[in-house]
Amino acid sequence: MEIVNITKSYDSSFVKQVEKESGQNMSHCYQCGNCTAGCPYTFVYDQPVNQIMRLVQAGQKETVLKSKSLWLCATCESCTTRCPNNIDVAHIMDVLRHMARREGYAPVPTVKSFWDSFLSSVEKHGRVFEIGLLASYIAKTGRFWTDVDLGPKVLPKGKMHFKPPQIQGKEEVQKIFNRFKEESRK
Amino acid sequence: MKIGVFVCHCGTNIEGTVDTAAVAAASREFPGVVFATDTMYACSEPGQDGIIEAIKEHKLDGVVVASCTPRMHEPTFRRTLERAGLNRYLFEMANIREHVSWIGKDREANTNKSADLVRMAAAKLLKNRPLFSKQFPVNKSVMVVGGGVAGIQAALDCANGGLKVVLVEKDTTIGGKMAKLDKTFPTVDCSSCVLGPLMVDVAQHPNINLHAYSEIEEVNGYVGNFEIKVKKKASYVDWDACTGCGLCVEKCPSRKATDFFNEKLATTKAINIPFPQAIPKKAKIDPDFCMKIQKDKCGVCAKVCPSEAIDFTQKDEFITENVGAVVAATGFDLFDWTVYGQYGGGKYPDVITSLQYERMLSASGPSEGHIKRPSDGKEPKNVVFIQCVGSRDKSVGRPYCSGFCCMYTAKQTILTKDHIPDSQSHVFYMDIRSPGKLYDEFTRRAMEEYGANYIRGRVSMIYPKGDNLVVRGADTLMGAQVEIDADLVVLAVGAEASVGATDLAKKLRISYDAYGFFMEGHPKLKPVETNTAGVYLAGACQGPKDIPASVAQGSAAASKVLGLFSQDMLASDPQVSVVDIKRCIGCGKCIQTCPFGAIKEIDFRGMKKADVIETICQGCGICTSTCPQGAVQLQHFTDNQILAEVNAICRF
Amino acid sequence: MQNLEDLKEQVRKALPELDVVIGWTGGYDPLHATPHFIRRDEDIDKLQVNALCVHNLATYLPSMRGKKVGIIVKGCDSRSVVELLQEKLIDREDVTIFGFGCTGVVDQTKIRRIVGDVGNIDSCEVSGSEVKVSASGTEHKLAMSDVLSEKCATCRYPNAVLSDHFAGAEITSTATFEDGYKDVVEFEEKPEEEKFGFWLKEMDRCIRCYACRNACPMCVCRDHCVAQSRDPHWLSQEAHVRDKWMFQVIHAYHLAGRCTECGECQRACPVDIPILLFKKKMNKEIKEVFDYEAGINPDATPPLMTFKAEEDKITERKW
Amino acid sequence: MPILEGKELRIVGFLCNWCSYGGADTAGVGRFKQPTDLRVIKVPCSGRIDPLFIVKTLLAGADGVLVSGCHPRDCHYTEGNFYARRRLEMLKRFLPIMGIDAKRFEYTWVSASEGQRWQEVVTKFTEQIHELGAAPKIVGAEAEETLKLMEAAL
Amino acid sequence: MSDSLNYAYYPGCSGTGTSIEYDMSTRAICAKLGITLNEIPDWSCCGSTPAHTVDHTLSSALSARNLALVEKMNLSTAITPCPSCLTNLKTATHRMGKDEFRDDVNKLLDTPYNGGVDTKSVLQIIVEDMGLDALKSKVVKPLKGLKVAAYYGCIMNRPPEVMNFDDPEHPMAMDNILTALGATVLPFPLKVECCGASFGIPRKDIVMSLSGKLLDAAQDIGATALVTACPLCQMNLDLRQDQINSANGAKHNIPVFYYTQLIGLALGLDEKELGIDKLCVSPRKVINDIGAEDAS
Repeated sequence: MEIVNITKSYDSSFVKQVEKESGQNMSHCYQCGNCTAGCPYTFVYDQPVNQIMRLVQAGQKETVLKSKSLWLCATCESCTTRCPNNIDVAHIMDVLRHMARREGYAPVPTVKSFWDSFLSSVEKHGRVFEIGLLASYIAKTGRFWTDVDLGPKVLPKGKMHFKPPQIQGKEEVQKIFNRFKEESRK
Repeated sequence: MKIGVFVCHCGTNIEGTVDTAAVAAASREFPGVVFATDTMYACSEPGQDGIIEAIKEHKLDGVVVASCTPRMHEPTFRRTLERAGLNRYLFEMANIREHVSWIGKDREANTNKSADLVRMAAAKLLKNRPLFSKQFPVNKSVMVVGGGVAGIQAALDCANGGLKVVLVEKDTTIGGKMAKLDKTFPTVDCSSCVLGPLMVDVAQHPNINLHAYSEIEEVNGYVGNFEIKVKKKASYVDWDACTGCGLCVEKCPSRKATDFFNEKLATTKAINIPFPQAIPKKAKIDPDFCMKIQKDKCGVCAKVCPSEAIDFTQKDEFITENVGAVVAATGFDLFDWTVYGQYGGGKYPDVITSLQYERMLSASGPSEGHIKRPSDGKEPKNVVFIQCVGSRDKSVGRPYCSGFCCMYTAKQTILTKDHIPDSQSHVFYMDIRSPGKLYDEFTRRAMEEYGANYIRGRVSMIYPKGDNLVVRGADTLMGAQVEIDADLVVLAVGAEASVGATDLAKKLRISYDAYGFFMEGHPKLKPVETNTAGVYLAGACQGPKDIPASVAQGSAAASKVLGLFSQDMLASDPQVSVVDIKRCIGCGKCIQTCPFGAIKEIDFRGMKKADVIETICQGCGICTSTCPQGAVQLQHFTDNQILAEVNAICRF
Repeated sequence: MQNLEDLKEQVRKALPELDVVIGWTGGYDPLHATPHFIRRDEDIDKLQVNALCVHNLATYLPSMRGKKVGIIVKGCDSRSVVELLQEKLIDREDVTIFGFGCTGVVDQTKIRRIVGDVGNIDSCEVSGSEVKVSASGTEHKLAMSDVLSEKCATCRYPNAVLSDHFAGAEITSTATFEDGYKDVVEFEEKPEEEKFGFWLKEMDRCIRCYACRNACPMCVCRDHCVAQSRDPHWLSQEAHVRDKWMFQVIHAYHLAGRCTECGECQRACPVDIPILLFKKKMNKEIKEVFDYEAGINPDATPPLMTFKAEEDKITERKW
Repeated sequence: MPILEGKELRIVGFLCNWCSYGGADTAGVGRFKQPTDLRVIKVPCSGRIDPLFIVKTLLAGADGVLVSGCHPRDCHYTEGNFYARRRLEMLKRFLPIMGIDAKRFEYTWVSASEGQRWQEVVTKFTEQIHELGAAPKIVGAEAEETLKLMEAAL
Repeated sequence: MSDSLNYAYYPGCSGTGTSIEYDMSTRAICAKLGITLNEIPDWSCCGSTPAHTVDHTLSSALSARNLALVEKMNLSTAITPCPSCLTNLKTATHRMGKDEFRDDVNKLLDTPYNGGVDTKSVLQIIVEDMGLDALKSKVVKPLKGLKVAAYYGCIMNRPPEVMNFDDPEHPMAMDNILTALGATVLPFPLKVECCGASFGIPRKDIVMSLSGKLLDAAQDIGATALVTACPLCQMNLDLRQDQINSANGAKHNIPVFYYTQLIGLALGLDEKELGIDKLCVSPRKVINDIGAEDAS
């Protein structure tokens, strides 16, 4: 393990940015670990939530933003609901994800690809087109679909449509995405 | 008037953000000021000597000290003036620490504000007049409210000091929380062996009059002469006749009454004596469970009582006690942990409180000292202790540390190992707080000798799995989520202000904090005093405290009472209202609004006039702001004095 | 006035038991009435009761404490008597109250404005709807509605609220509480600076004569008024607008919950400063918050002399 | 001392000794930063505060007046703040007819333990007064002169 | 019973596809219970989890478009069966309470949304607006003998400040409904534990583990069926039950109902109408056993 030189690596602007975007005060965290204790995803995290919180407090920007944990959080709200200091931890995780995206980190590419495919589906059709989403995801990840066994279960029951949904307002939804992209470029 | 102004540096406390020399220089221009200087520590011996010298040298007859809050050192400096031969009321303080230097760093603004405050103080001082106290007699008896260990200690110390003591306890027995404990830390000696003899002393002391199962109804009067109405709650047993033989308890057929003494771990009889060593050892009927009272059936207790003490028609009784001082020692209650849904919210029988665990450990408890799971009576092997339940938790409105939970949890792990040698204790903690004599060593022993497994982290949830409970927590040191299959979970529930504490505070006219704990006179210098003369505090009613601290406070409060009563006469505060008889038109508005009945109507040469009874007047000044012609003036806070302050800073 | 003879008769019967009965009689000219102290039977004949009888005679009562006094009161005056009784500044057993139904009194200022600054008043006739004044040979016919005192136009208590004798029939009033406070509401709606400026200008005209105070039946401090004392020293002796204004606020505040709006203060003001507005404002708020009016019930407690632990209408603000 | 031009306004506080003055002390002990405009006059009880003191203060040139006492039911003298509440409420409602913005005067309750609340109250009130700006001043009098005369007279 | 059970209805994308039986059964029971559902015309996707992981303004804008449509319908309350949609709609409303954020969101929209629409789950309005007594009175086929565990999922009630419904740790709404229907409701200890959510596709292992625990817990307490209120939970537990079995070496065969389907059965509605046939793990035996004399 490397030695963390706090004087050199402490990034105060990072801490401030997280606080600003999340509306949370990082110093309220006293590291009791309740978030980690309740988090159903701790078993797949590389850094448990409380350590993510600690790393943010310590201004360790890079370590935080490259963490896989950010991409494996499902926003189930256990941490937020049980935090003794009323910190909205799930909100902080979301904000860190936004920052990681902006800085180009994607340590769990499958998750990012899935989310991206989902949103492109919404952007394109106004609603999710599930088969289209799967096709796009498989194309992005280049992975063989691990759920082939599910096809026979779903398809005969009419639970997936082969045609994308048609809604009149889909241009309106596209505009939301377009404006968002414009705004983020500003 | 020749005024001297002394501007204190308070080390760097004030000087750090206030230019005290500039304040002194500005002060020299204020009306009446003939001398002004800055001084390092005005309250220190050289500081006070400096004031005395200046008074003599410059023939000062009024002094302004600009320093800390008058709530801190006003009495100190008033004594300084007296030593210099001046009347103590020819003194004013400008609070330039709490109200200036500590709340902002803008040196220019602070210096300017400090000068303003000195100007106001000097302007008021110009209107000050010498005031002289009256003497009034003291009733040298004391009421102690609450019969826990702090109240017992206070009562015994006062009684041994020769005072008459009235001890009021709301339960049927004294002993408080300590009587429920099995053993005490860090000595692991038996709680009742320590407390029992003290309780007996209370019962036998000729100077102590004990009212158990009683509460304070109403408080009137003032230091030296309180008149307190006490409600003796109906016990349905004539306690003068009851011998505590227990025959009624034995024969009572109603077995489902709530056992408060055993923290509801078991049930008890409708007529009961909480525990064998109870003081007084008297029976009480719980009317909710008594078949005679509920359905007019049974009445067995009355039939078997050898002293015919049972009285089903008994009513609450009110008595009045006259005392000169009051010690509030009302202790604490446990936080209601059932707000934690993630710990089952009370649904899982094998999740219990630390105090319930004490009753389980106690040989006089419902399981006679055997640790048994409430669900199935089995002996647990894996016991999980969770600390900080209702402490240091903002989300449930309890951000403070309860102080003693770390220690009793360590004790309970030790006792668990003693009772069940093949058991394993696990303790979830955030920090271990053990700053007492032999305390930290004690927690180390729990780990090193008794093998308690300390896990640094909170518990997020408890859920049942089969016969057991899964405790899911974090080990933040390991950086992992951990799960323990527990047989029993003990919650180290935090302390909160006792039920009814704020009601009592209102009756006693003392302050309390946001959590209902009583406010001490000063956090450091007046730990057992309150801001109401003659009312003192002991024990956990002021904030969570362990036994040694509670006992120390009991003794401290007693020493304050004994000190107060060391004189036969008390000096009244001369800051009372005075009627200018010429200006009074006898309209009686002041009489109507005085909360204390301190103003009476007199006949003055055939005319109605108001007159203030000095020893009753408490100095609130409601009369002064009521009287249209300003005929009644509160001394030291007269209209002219307040107007002088206004005029000093509002200069058009 | 048709009730006058009944009233005289009532006074005549009661007089032997009384030291004095206070009423009104003709003043220095036919346009003015003046207070009249009836001690003997022959004084009764000079008694005058009409729209010129503006004085609130209750003002005299506190200083006559200890004597048996009869007093003739308009509805508004009777409220002052009630208020004095409530504050135990006079004793009920010593006071005999003669009431009658009042149809309102004139505002001399209004008359003067219409008639102008005339020399000698030759005569004045008052009927229910008209005031006929002849001055320096010219006759002016004034409609009563044009010269009626403001307070009378919105009077809700035309009959004495408390009396031992009552002459004639009672008069019915249709005015509401709100009617009486339209001027306050209207004034209040102005911008703060305008109101502040208005008072600065008005108060600057005050000559500190204290006629307002001396006319006030509730100003019982008299010689001990804080306006002229050094201890307490609320006001300087300087003729500065600040002190003058402060005095008027003191007056209003000392009357909070006590003022019956008889209007004597404003009537007495030689420079016509509308000082009644302050008192009316206070009364309006007192009514709104405490549902209380002064001078109605001799057994009531004025709202600022008491309290409720939970106030009905004072809500704790965000503060 | 003059008011710091452009920086401070004249704000006067009337605080009861037992609760609010203690609360202000608690805020100081806790080093809770506050604006510097406020000058505190200590009185034993909010019941001692004659509303006329506030009028006097405002007419004498203050830009804002803050009164704070014990919470209702917690009065050290049992009833003082109950009287104060009625009298101060009347004052708050009365001020507009004088042409004084009612927001220049607030009354509130702060206990001795509520240091943080005191900080919030002072900060909020000071901000409120700064939003209103300086109060109109009654000019014309030879202020300093008069005051000197008065002081000399006593 | 109130006569104003009239709502804007937001089915959510999955309601048209993978959870079509949830939508079908919701519509069927509402019709039967006198609850009027007015489908929001031309509604669009709320953005679900992926949107808020990218940006909160974008996420709220996707929700706000739909809320603005509701505003046009002159209805005060919008309801949805899906907790994920609900969370997004509610969070958008919650965050748009702040002026600055609201302005940012409205910048992305054609029609700005200014608040005023209340959002609730179908579950909440059945419990709160209609009431259990009213529901109970309409039961014709009590679910006697059916031993179920109610599983709420992680976001139906959390965080409490936003969702503002039921207990965040021990929700009881479904338990109470099922009890009213005559079923035996077992105390399920993991009511609000996460099932693995949308990680089924990118990280199947997560779902295998988390949903596996839920199935284990249901089996431990002796439940013969699980009841859910969330399309994603239902899909993970039902559609992926075989995958879970093979990943964990388990042999679960626990049908996973939507609570609306069970209400429908108790109201005597046709199985077809409730989409019972769309469930993957066959509920046949469990349904057949309902009301059987000695159901053991």
